[in-house]
Amino acid sequence: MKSLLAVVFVLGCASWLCSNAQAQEKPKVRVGSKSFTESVILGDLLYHLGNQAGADMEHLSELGGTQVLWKALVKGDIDAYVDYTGTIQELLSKLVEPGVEVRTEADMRAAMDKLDIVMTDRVGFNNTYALGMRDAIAEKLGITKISDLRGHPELKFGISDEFMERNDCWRQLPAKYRLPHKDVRTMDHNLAYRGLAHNSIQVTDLYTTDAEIEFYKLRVLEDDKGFFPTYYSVILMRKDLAKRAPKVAEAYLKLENAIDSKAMTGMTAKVRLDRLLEANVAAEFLNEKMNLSIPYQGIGPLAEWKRFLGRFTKTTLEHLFLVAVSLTLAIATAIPLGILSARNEAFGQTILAVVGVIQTLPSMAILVFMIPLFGLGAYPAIAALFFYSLLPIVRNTYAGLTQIPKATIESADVLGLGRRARLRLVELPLALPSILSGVKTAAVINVGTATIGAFIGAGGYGAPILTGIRLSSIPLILQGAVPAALLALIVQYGFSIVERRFVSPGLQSRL
Amino acid sequence: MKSLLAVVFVLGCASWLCSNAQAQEKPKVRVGSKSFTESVILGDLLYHLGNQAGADMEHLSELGGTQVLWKALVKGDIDAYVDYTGTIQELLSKLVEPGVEVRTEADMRAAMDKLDIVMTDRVGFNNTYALGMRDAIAEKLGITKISDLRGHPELKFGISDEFMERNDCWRQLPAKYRLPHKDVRTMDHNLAYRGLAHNSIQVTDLYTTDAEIEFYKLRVLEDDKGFFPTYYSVILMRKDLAKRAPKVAEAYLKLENAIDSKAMTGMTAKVRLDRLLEANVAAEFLNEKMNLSIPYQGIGPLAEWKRFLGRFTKTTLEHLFLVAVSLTLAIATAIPLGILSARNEAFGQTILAVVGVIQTLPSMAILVFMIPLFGLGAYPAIAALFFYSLLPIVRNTYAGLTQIPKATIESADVLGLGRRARLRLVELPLALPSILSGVKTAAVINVGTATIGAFIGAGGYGAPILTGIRLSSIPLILQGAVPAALLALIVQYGFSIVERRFVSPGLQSRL
Amino acid sequence: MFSLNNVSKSFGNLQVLKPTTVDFHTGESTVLIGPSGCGKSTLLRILVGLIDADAGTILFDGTPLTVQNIQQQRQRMGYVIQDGGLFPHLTARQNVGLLASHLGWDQAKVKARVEELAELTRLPRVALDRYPSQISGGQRQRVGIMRALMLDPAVMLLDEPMGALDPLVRFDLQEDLRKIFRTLGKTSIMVTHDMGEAAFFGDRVMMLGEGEVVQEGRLEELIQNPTNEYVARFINAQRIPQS
Amino acid sequence: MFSLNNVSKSFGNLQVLKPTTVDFHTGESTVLIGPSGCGKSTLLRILVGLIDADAGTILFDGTPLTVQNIQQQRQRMGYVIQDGGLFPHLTARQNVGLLASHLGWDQAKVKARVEELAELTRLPRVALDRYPSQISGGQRQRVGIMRALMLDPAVMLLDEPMGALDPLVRFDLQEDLRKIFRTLGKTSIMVTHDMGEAAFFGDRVMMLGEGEVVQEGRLEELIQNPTNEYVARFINAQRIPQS
Ligand SMILES: Nc1ncnc2c1ncn2[C@@H]1O[C@H](COP(=O)(O)OP(=O)(O)OP(=O)(O)O)[C@@H](O)[C@H]1O
Ligand SMILES: Nc1ncnc2c1ncn2[C@@H]1O[C@H](COP(=O)(O)OP(=O)(O)OP(=O)(O)O)[C@@H](O)[C@H]1O
Ligand SMILES: [Mg+2]
Ligand SMILES: [Mg+2]
Repeated sequence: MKSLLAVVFVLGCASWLCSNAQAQEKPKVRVGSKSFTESVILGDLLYHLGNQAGADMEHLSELGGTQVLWKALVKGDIDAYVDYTGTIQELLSKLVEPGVEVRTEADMRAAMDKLDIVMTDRVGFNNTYALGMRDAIAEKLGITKISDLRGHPELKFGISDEFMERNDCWRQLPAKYRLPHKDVRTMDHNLAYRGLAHNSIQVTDLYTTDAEIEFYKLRVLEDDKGFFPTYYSVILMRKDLAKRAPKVAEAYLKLENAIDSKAMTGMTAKVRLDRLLEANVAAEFLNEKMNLSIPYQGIGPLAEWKRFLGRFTKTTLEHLFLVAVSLTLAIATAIPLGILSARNEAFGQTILAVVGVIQTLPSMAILVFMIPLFGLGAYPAIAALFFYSLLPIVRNTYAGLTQIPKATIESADVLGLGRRARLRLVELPLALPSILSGVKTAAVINVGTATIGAFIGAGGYGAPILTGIRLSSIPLILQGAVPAALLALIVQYGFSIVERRFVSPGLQSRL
Repeated sequence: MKSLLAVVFVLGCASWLCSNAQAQEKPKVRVGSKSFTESVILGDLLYHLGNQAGADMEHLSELGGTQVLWKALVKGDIDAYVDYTGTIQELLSKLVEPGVEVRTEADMRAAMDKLDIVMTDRVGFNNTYALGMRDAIAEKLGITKISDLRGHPELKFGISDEFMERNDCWRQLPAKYRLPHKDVRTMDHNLAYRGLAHNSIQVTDLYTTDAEIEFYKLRVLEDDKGFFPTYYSVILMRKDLAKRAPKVAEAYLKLENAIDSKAMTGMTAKVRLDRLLEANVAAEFLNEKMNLSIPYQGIGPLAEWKRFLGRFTKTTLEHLFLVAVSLTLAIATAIPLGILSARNEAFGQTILAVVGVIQTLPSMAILVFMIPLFGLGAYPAIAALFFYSLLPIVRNTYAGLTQIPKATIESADVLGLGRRARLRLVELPLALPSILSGVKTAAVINVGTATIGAFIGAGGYGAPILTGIRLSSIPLILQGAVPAALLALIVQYGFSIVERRFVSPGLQSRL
Repeated sequence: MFSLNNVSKSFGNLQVLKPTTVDFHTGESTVLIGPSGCGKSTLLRILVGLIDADAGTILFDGTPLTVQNIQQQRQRMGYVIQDGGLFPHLTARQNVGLLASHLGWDQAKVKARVEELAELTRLPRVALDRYPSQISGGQRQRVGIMRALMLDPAVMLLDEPMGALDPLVRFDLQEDLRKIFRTLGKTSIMVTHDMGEAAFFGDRVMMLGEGEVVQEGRLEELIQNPTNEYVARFINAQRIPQS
Repeated sequence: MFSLNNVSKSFGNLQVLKPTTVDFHTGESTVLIGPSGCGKSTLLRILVGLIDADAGTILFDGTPLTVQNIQQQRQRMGYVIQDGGLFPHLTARQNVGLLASHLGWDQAKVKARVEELAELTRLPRVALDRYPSQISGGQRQRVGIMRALMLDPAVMLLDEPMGALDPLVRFDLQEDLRKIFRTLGKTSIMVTHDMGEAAFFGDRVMMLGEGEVVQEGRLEELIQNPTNEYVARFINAQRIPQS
């Protein structure tokens, strides 16, 4: 497996080198994209295909909008990009002479032709509004298209504000399909997805290429009366491209009808949910679909692993930061407090009481109080963790110091060691096992509690755990919980080494 | 103060007894109410007034709706109840002969009269839709009525679905008042209140008697163009009541114009937010307003205190239950585990590792995993608390036992004490300070963590804290946090007593 | 009572006990003497099972001492160390009575026995209810002796048991203990650095040195016929107050 | 060196020291003897400031001992207790060198001094790098003596310092210590139960009993003219090996 990947990688690099070497004789082709995920992926598809077809490609990604891209295309700053029929219709309506109809795709294609732009056939998917249901429920009720909903008036709808308000959406939809449903609520789009998952609603509106469709296993109901406006994607390219780089233009035509909604949704999901790079997602798609071998990083088991590793490294570093800083501060504060407690009975009881009270404050409450002081991010979390780590250390320092036999203290006194020297040379070394026991407890609690960092934007292992709890995803929870547990073990082990190193062998008795 | 209250109470009881004694000669009067808070309070007002007027009252509370009450009134099953002009208009529209107009209150009163029902003048408040803003902001912008909004197009509106959709609400309101506002979102009514509190919206729709108006310190904007339909409350009573119990009928007329919106809102708030009984709220209102002295429980400083005490007792008992059960189980489990750890190095490290890992599990995750096993309520919370309390005790038991000087262990061995006797008579007493130190830490953490009980319906001090965090109410947070802190102190103090009682004076050395 | 066959013990590369074969007979009082660090305490600790010998076998009353039976057998041994080895969390009285109470003795019987022993060791009554840290060194030592005697064991192993006692108490206690041991036929093995004590107590005095038995016999024999110069010097080193 | 004026001490209702006025002169060796529990250790602990006297004043070198100056003054005192009072977490060498290192002595100098002292007390080199729990009773006691001598203090307070030493080591160490104390003019106060030691060491022997000084003088004087029957019995109680 590994060696196979290595070969692929080497080949990939090789082809890269080759392509660079031949760069001079190659036609230069530029493609563009709008600033949303789907468009960027489509732009990368054009980029890869062009490269494969021997062009020297450039992808001007995430440009400012339809107008920018269109003007760049007409001017020749870019040679091709992907747009949607709905948008194109609007665009053309202002460009063509009055009286010319641009309603069908054929109309559009004709109009484009006059502007020296080739509009390809549909790429294959329609990114528009639709209604969706959980696949399992739709299956059970035998619903595949919107008309089928008519037979199930008990279904609850949760739809977004926009869908509710748009003239071409909910205001007309029930009439068009004669839907009898009474329970129709507007709600946040994301909450609606969760509502579906928890079956508190059964139908929601969505975009046909929403990444969440795959994630939540939804079925997109067929718009069998053609109610929703169509937003089919098509490639727009300059006519001269076919002359300058015929192979590229040819290759782009291969995209016609190549990407269905599911494929597009899948790619978007990979970017949005799995955080893959658009270019890699596009490359993977082409390699599979067209049997190409565009080199890419970040897909396949190795890449999965790398991506996981990347995220893991990030949360680990964040978590370590929270733990290291707060624990260090806590140790540096709690040991002196413990010493003071042991020195003076009344003061000691007070300190222990105060530290105990701090410990009872709920983490959310501490965080709430910290925000005005530290804002969001790591610092309030560190402050909270700091407070939570004090008690075990203070108490065990106190206990360790007060349990030293009187005779030993007397020996030190009588030797003429001062208070501070006695503390440093005799008391602390003797109390060390107890202190370290407290530090270990504090460290473990700290590692566990540091997951609250996620509440307040400090990241750490709490982030996947929170997401996991929200999405009821055990694997995601484990992605946070397992490393947290491991970290706790490592921290414990680390302090065991400290213990072995710094606790005098003279004290290491065993039962 | 106390004696005054005692006098009031005695007088109250006395009048109760008197009224019972005279019951036989009294007219019997029944009143009714619909099944929502405001109506029940109004019913109780009628009840109290009737009692004061010497009738033998009965309040048929929370009946099924307008139709039920109306029919009961006409039939004579009840003698009076409170309804709203809007409702009455609708009601009458079906009852009066065609051609008769019932638009003004005078029309209604006339129609009622024909049905032998007396409709009083307005009780005084109008329970209808309105727009509301935070008082502070409205003050700053100088807004008192809806028209004033026109000068502030930057204000954001968050309105409820119902308000948005009703023909007599948002669909016409902007036109009527020529409101220029662009940022108008539909949102959940409760979220809208929170949005107001956080200033993410500035205007919302509300019912003029919403309890939250007082809670969130809102200003109800005057409907200066009379846009919203009026829902003034009036008392409907049978004409024969004036004959059967003239004093009662007379007393009811005293309610005319007696309750303004603010008073009604205040009463509803007392029931909804402070959880007082409707009857008590009604009694308090009458005593203040009409200088009566209807006996009641649960109002005034003493009652406030009693109510607080009641809630406090409840959360305390819940909290104590969580802490006591989980801590007892944890001590009973952790000390043996600590002993086993100390006995066998390898096993000990394993136990400490496992217990440490458990400690890192986030509480929400533990709760999520516990629900399938224990459902909701106290048990999953106890299980989670149990797990969280193990580490400090196990570790300190381990540390305490392994730190006993070898010579002492040898003394015990050589005496011929068996392993178990050695443990019981020598090792545990010597390790006791360390063990108790761990138990105290665990107890304090437990008291603090027990606030998670609120997440899962186990109650405890977490309940006011959670609500407080949700409502950003520091007093509410403190109502949970302060007793939790006190409880932690008490628990610590309790274990200090255990320590003084059970730790041998021979071990109590001091620095 | 004890039969050691080729018993040896090293700590690291320090051989504290060379393979040693020796018997301690029932009813006999043996006194171990020898230079500091020669292994006297180590030998007692091996007998009482606190240290495992590296090699060799030990028979106690004819049966080998094992991990299984050692605890039972220990109740038949009394072991006294110099500073008493008292439990710090128990009063003197509780220290002495601990095992008896644990074995279910009646409280009155425990109390009577403890007071009898306090009489024997001349321990002031007030010291009985104090904790070890609150009594004098000599008092602690006597409490240690009392604890060892509590169950009236068959064997007494005494490691410098009277080093911290004043001469008078020591004199009387020596007298009493010897009487008890003799009359009841108890076996005793005592380590001491006091030659007067060795002479008085030892039916047999055993001089250890360099990990082996250098010479044994009654102290007079050792004084008269020392095996070597060192034994002679050792035995005669103690200062005697000139009057 | 020490001047006690009406110093007294009670524990609860036990008066351990009746109001006592006594001087310990510079350069003089005083030996305290007396029955167990009579307050010898308590007296030393008062001198070294571990116990506060209930009443009376104590002058050290002419200045009163106070909480403020005690720590400084202690560096001029060496205090030895019977079991050494060693720090369990330090090796013998570290125990002895602790204060010197803390005061900033050069490591080589510390090492040299420690080894010089080991020579003096005849402590085997191997024992130097062991922890207290790993060495014999006599070895621990010698380490305690070494630690007290380390800074070459002006006053030595010795509480049964040689109770666990074998006769030979004890003989030699007595000789050496007396020589050191005499030549360097050190003041010493020693508690012992060994009359030979008392006779050898004590320029002056002080017999305590019932919380007061019963008699003082050279031991021969006490033997020849005991104040009372008890002193006579006490001094003569020690058994002497008959040869
Ligand atoms: N902390 C204390 N609390 C109560 N009593 C104490 C305390 N320390 C010592 N004592 C008592 O004071 C008396 C004197 O004790 P001290 O240790 O001075 O005796 P000593 O003369 O040194 O005896 P020994 O020769 O046995 O060492 C003893 O009876 C002892 O029980
Ligand atoms: N746990 C141990 N680890 C290493 N060495 C030890 C240990 N215990 C004792 N020793 C060494 O073994 C030797 C014998 O010790 P032991 O205590 O038996 O001597 P002893 O004859 O009783 O001496 P003393 O008369 O001083 O009590 C000593 O050199 C000592 O340092
Ligand atoms: Mg020994
Ligand atoms: Mg003493």
